[in-house]
Amino acid sequence: MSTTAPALDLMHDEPTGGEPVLLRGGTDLELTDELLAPLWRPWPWFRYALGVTGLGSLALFAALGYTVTTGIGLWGNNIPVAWAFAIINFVWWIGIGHAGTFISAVLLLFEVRWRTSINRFAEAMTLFAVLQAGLFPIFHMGRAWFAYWLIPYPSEMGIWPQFRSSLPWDVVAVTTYFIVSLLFWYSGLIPDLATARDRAPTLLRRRLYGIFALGWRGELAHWRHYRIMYLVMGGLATPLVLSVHTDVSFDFAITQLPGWHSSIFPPYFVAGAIYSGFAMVLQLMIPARAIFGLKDVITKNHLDNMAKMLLVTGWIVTYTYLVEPFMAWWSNDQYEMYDQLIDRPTGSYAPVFWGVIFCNCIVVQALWMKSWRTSAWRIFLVACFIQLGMWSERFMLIVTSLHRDFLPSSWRMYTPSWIDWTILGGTVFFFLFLFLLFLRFVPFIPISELKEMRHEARRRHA
Amino acid sequence: MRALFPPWSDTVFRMCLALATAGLVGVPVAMMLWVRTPYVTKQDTPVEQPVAFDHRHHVRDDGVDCLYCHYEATRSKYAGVPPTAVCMNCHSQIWQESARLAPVRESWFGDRPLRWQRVHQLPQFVYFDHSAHVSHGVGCAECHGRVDLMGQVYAVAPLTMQWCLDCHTDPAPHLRPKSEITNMAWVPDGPRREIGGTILRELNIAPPVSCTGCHR
Amino acid sequence: MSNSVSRRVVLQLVGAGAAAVGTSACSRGPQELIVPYVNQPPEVTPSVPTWYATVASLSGYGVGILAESHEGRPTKLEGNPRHPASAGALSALEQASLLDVYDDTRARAIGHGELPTTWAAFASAIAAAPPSGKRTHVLLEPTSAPHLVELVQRLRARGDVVVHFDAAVSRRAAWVGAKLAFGRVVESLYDFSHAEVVLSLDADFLSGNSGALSWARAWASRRRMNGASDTMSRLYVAEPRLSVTGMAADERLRIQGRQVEGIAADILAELLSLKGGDDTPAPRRATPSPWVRAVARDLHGNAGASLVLAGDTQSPEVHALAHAMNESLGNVGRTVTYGVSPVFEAGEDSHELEGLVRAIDAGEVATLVVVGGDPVYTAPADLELARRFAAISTTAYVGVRDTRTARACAWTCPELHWLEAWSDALAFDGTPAIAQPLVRPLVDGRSAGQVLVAMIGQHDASSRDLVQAYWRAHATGDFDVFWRQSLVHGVVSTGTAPPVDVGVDWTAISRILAAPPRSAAPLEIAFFADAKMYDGRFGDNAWLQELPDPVTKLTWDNAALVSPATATRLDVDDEQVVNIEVRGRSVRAPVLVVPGMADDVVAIALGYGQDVPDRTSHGVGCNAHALRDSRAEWFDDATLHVTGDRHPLSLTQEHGSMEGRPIVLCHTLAEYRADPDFAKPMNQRPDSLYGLVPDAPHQWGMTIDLNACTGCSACVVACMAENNIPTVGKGGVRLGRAMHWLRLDRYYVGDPRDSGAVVQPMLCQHCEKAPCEYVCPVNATVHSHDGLNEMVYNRCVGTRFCSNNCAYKVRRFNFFNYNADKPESLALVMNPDVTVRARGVMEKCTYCVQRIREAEIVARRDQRPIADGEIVTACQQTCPTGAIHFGDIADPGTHVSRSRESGRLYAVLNDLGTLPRTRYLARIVNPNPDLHRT
Amino acid sequence: MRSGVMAEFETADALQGAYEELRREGYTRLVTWTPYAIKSVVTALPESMVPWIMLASGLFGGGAGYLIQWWINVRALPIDVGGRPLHSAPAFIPIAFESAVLAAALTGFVAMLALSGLPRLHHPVFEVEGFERASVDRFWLGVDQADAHFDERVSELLARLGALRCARLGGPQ
Repeated sequence: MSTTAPALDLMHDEPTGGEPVLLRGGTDLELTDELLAPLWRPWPWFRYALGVTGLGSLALFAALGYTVTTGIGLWGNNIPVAWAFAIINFVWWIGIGHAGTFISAVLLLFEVRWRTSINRFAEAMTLFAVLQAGLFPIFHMGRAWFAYWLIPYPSEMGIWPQFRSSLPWDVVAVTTYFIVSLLFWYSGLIPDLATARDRAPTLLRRRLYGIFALGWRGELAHWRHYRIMYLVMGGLATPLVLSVHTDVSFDFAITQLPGWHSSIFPPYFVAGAIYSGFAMVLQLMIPARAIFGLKDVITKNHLDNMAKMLLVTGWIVTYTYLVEPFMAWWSNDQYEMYDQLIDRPTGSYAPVFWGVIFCNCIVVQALWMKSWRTSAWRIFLVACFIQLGMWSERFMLIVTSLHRDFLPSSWRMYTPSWIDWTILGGTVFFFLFLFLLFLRFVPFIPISELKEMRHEARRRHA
Repeated sequence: MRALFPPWSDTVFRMCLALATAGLVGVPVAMMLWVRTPYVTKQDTPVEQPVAFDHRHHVRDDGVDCLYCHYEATRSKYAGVPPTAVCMNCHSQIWQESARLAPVRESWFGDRPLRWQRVHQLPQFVYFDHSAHVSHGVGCAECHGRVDLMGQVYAVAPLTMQWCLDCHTDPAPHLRPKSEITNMAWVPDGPRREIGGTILRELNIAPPVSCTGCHR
Repeated sequence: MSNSVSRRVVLQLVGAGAAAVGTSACSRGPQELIVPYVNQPPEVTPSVPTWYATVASLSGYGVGILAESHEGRPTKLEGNPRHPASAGALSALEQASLLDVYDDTRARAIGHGELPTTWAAFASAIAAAPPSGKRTHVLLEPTSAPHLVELVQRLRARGDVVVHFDAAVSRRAAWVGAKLAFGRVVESLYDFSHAEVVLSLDADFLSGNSGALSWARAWASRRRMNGASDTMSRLYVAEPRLSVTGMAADERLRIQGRQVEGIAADILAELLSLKGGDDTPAPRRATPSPWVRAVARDLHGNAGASLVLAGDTQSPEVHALAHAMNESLGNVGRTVTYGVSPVFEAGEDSHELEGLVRAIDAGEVATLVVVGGDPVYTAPADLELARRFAAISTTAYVGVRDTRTARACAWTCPELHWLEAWSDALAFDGTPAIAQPLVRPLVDGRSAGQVLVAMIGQHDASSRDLVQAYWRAHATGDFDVFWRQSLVHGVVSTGTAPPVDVGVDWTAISRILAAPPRSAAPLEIAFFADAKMYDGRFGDNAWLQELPDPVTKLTWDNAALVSPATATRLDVDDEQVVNIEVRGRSVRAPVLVVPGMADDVVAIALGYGQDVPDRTSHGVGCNAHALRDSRAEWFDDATLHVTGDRHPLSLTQEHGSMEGRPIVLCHTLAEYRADPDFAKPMNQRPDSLYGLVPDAPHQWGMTIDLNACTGCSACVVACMAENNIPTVGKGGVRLGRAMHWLRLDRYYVGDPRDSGAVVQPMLCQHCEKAPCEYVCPVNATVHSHDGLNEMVYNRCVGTRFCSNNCAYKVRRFNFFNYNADKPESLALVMNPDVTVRARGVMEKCTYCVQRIREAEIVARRDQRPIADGEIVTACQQTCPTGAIHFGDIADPGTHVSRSRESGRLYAVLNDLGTLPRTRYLARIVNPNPDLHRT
Repeated sequence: MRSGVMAEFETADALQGAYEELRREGYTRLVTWTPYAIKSVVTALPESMVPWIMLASGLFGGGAGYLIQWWINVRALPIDVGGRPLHSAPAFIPIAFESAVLAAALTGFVAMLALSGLPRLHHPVFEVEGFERASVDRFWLGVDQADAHFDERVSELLARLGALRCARLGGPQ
């Protein structure tokens, strides 16, 4: 008796009512082969896409090499604006890198079912985004070749790092975040790699996937340790996600600079991170969904829920935008007040400020409308605005606070150099480059989990 | 049905994993050890000099005091490699014909400075001051070792910052009476820490441990 | 020998750069050499600097100098306390002239046309007797050097030689003014320490040359307020542009340059009428302005304890009026005395270029020998020297720099820099001093004396012979004793000359008073000697090019300075290029709006726009000399035409307002007396959770008296020289990457339409709770036990986090390797006691820690405590007004500790709780209440 | 399980039925191979050790992280930084926390593999005909030879329970 399951099963089963999370009927075998197909099927456009993004990545490394050999002077940085693009990009990318683990971990704990089809996407996105972010703290240093001095090791100089600074915190936080995300991602992959091993058309591929599957057999004992490990790791990753961007926010919050010296930064940054993270997931998912015809695996239900997440985080961010100037006024600190109430809205960088308000607070409101929440391309548009807005927000935070601080005598404007732009663009290409490879060679929809979900749903339904 | 991997593949695979892990830990450790090797710190390797000057002969046999040649050690940062004139003080009288001294005579009569190879080499951002040490009970042998027993001079100390700090944070065991500063063969008459301790109090020695003590 | 030593030091310096990058990683340092002397000079101990006294002179006025020499290379110049013109201080110019010795693009070899030649050939060429009817003309800079003066007289004795003196920036007007008033040329000697009221008629006496350093010191002694009960002098300034003296004024009148004469006449008339008596001339105006009346009343009220000065750029009449005022106030003998001018033939025709021009036009000039200066570039444009030079058969130029004049002459001979040759000079008060060389000549050149004596047929005399010959003839007692003493002290001990007794010729004065007041021009151009380039002679000096102008903070440029009102009237804005037209000659210059400028005045600095290729000065700024006319050297009518172009200006400070923040505390004397502790709130130690405090016996601290600081910027150059601070060029400054550890913040205050300015030296505050330290991830900036905020370059990885968190933004970052590919000669100027910083590291003021540690070592070596004043920071050492105190704040007896008890003491941004070790004494101004009644 | 009898089932429910039946029969050493975890079967088993291992190593990691910072700032290099206390506890917390998470996660992953006997590229079951579907859509149940009740009749029993096919793993002892 073959098990063809009408989509209806899941629709009724959907706790939130709303759209179903899986429209795919058919047997497990069909589902499996459907989802594995992109790995075996040739992509005529792959090599071109890879070529373009590859060249972009080369530009990135060229620009970085030039900087290391010649000096930070190649950038637009100056005194007082000693941090600029590098740190803006760092915060932006690390922020983007937050959605993945948030989706996999937090939603896992809450047993949110629309997580399943998209979590691997999001996790991969996280890994590659964190990789981009990781470049900046190293290459923005005047002497990048001594970056290892931030690591505590017994040096012949008898001198150690200084742990009151938030930078060593970042080193540990970002490294931890990357490793844990990698483990989490890879653990999730193992059963599917085993599946790929057993379905791969050629012996070579079977062997390759076999190696990465570590000899997984889906034995009872495997599942017993595996499931709980995956769950606990999700439990660990949840506070980790919050802690990482909290640490990043400390890079500003622990200083005394007007506009930085603020206790609201940790929640503010985390919300912003998830905001831009979700936006990025959508930006990647929606095209992929179209290209690989996954409309019934990544359904309107997913879009709807993701859009709601955008709305929520968008409002948290908006709230902090309101609180910041209020606190400045409430503190009655003239430096804070100048920065928040005068310089940002009316100063030389006012366009950035208003751009941020528009992109992050106004545009997202469109998602109140169901028609927008369920239209892939409309959400995509909103996501693009949010991405731009979140980058500009970091620009606003870093540059406007620095260029007008305590002594007017050192006030100065900042303008990025073409190297700055190359590096920013380069990271985007490098990110896409890695993501392409991921799509090409890794099962990017969790097959085993989907099958399990379907099974569980059926028996609960029956 | 034939399996993908032969039985031995397990062992190989696990071996590889083990090696990778070992490398991850091993390489940094190896590097940390490397920078402490005498090769990097340039210890214990005699340096070829333009003139085959033999400290054994001058110090031990002839009993020439360190300060006779390195007379600036008491008032300057540099102990000072002596000007050719100092060599000529004696060698205009004795061994005037010696072939080994030809370069010295060339320097003297040709007014061309001798170009000695530096043996104790500190980074340029380190401001070491001989006078400060020599006048505070730190003997020559403390850092330079038994130069009186060296044919060609070589460094005995690693001159790493940690090595400096060891003494600056706890000078007592390294101090000696002012009279014994240049005495290469000095043997303490009692436990060094006590002898040093008294000198420490007498000269109220407080070596700088702030960074700018050496880095300016 | 000295070369081999230099080479060693160079090795070290160059090494430093490399080392800071390479070492302490896993690399193995390169093998270094030790190159000892063959025969060590007795006075030299490697690493221990030796100090020599010498003297530099600018336009003939000598300033005594102590030069620090490391193994035969001068690395820093400081003032000679024994010398009256210096009193231990030194201006930015003299200090920076050190760099010119090592300038690798300076004139190097003797040449004829394009071809190299020999000294002998050159000498015989200039010594050759001119054909009958013609003469050999020599053009010198004004000089007071006794041995040169004697040579000039011997040269004239040849009969066929005419000697002229020329300086673009000279005191001719003052000399002629004295002649006008007294019938003879005298030098005014001021005593500010007894002046209650000072009136400056466009006289920048706090930063000009001749006596400025000693005057500033004396003036400051009447401004230093130890308590509210102290009195302080009052300074009135009437000037067209905002000068350093103007920034220090209590009452300032913004007025066109040529209107100053009218004001002076009004004040004198008012004074005379106040004084009464029969010789009172009729008042010039029915109702003189309230300012005039107030000033006159104030001067009159302080007769005998007041002082009136006229500026060098003002007309002889103004000088005469000033003399008359001093006399009628009875100041002569009290606050002002007169002496013989040290400058040879001061105020005589030999100082007028017209003589030479006439001779050239008459074809009487067979040979022209120009020694020093750059007349072709600096002479008034209407004289067209370049064209006239071409008409002379033999022209020769002797100068340190490769100048436009050099290019216009057939023969060129490098002149020795004053640090390379023996010479002598008189101070503004006539005190002689002997200049001894500090370094073996780096070029094949000759001193001015050697050139002159060669013209009398003596080729082989060394500069030493010439100077010694003169003093042998004039010294009293045992010559060797005299010689040694003069060199050791840096001054020749001759009895001070008695003051010259002169009286004002009142008929001449009343003739001036009778003259009708001149009406204001629609737009007046005011030329002024640049605070950095002077007349252009420092154009190739990177230190000075990058030194911010004391007032405008402009670097690597000059600009057309206009007041905000005038800018609105002419509809021009910063960086907009305008075409300035004067008497049909025009120059394009960028506009810079400067609050505090007089309206309807466009001021422009001399000394820029030099067009000799391959020089640092090439293409920097625009040439204002090209607008000057011999009939109106300092002020003239001008018209402005706006062009569409813009020219980027590199300012080290772009924002001039304090935004109402408590940064420079400034109160009037009345307010201060009413509330002597007004600064206390900004001096309270805020509560802190952090208990850790530095614990060493000595605790270093600094106090800066904003009442004494004039903003002259000497300290900035001192800091650069002492701490090996690199220059970053015009582009670097514009990007905000200037490296100065010590900067002078200038804020415009008061009514924006009629604003003055306050100055605040801003350097590392050495906070006890330093914000920069706790954000450094690698312990590269930490706190020392004696309370210093330490910056460890070799540990720095360059995250720049410290700069972000520094509230005072005093940290500087090496964005590029600014010390790379410098010519070896420039490495010689480096101070071997300070690390040369590499690319990618942060740096900042260290309180000259190298001097502190050195003093500690020496003191411990001799088993003695460190005396108060034994450790002097570079900025403190050179400050003419002694505005900076430095020392041990843990010892209540020290100067700095006592200064910290003042009621004016405050910490900038005290509320942040950073507990800075650098404190400021609030500025007190003493305005005239009569002018502020409403 | 290295030797015994294996049976292939088409659906998860079939497998679960057979599994429960065999347990009722008293079989203890049963093994299943499934493409995804079958919740009810897995949760029926005694709890895994992994969480406790992770807790322990997490605590250790956090403690070590804090101690290293304390030792460096208070013992190894006691230096005045911005006048802050040498033992700036609040500043040491972020790193302590991160290192706790890192240690827990790493050991968790390793423990999971170790307890599951992975990585193990080769295993006899891979040689069973049709086993490659065990990771796709087929469900295998195995009875270990070492089981007390084990005898040759197991195969029939399995067939009765709806097995598509049975296979012998390892030779008969």
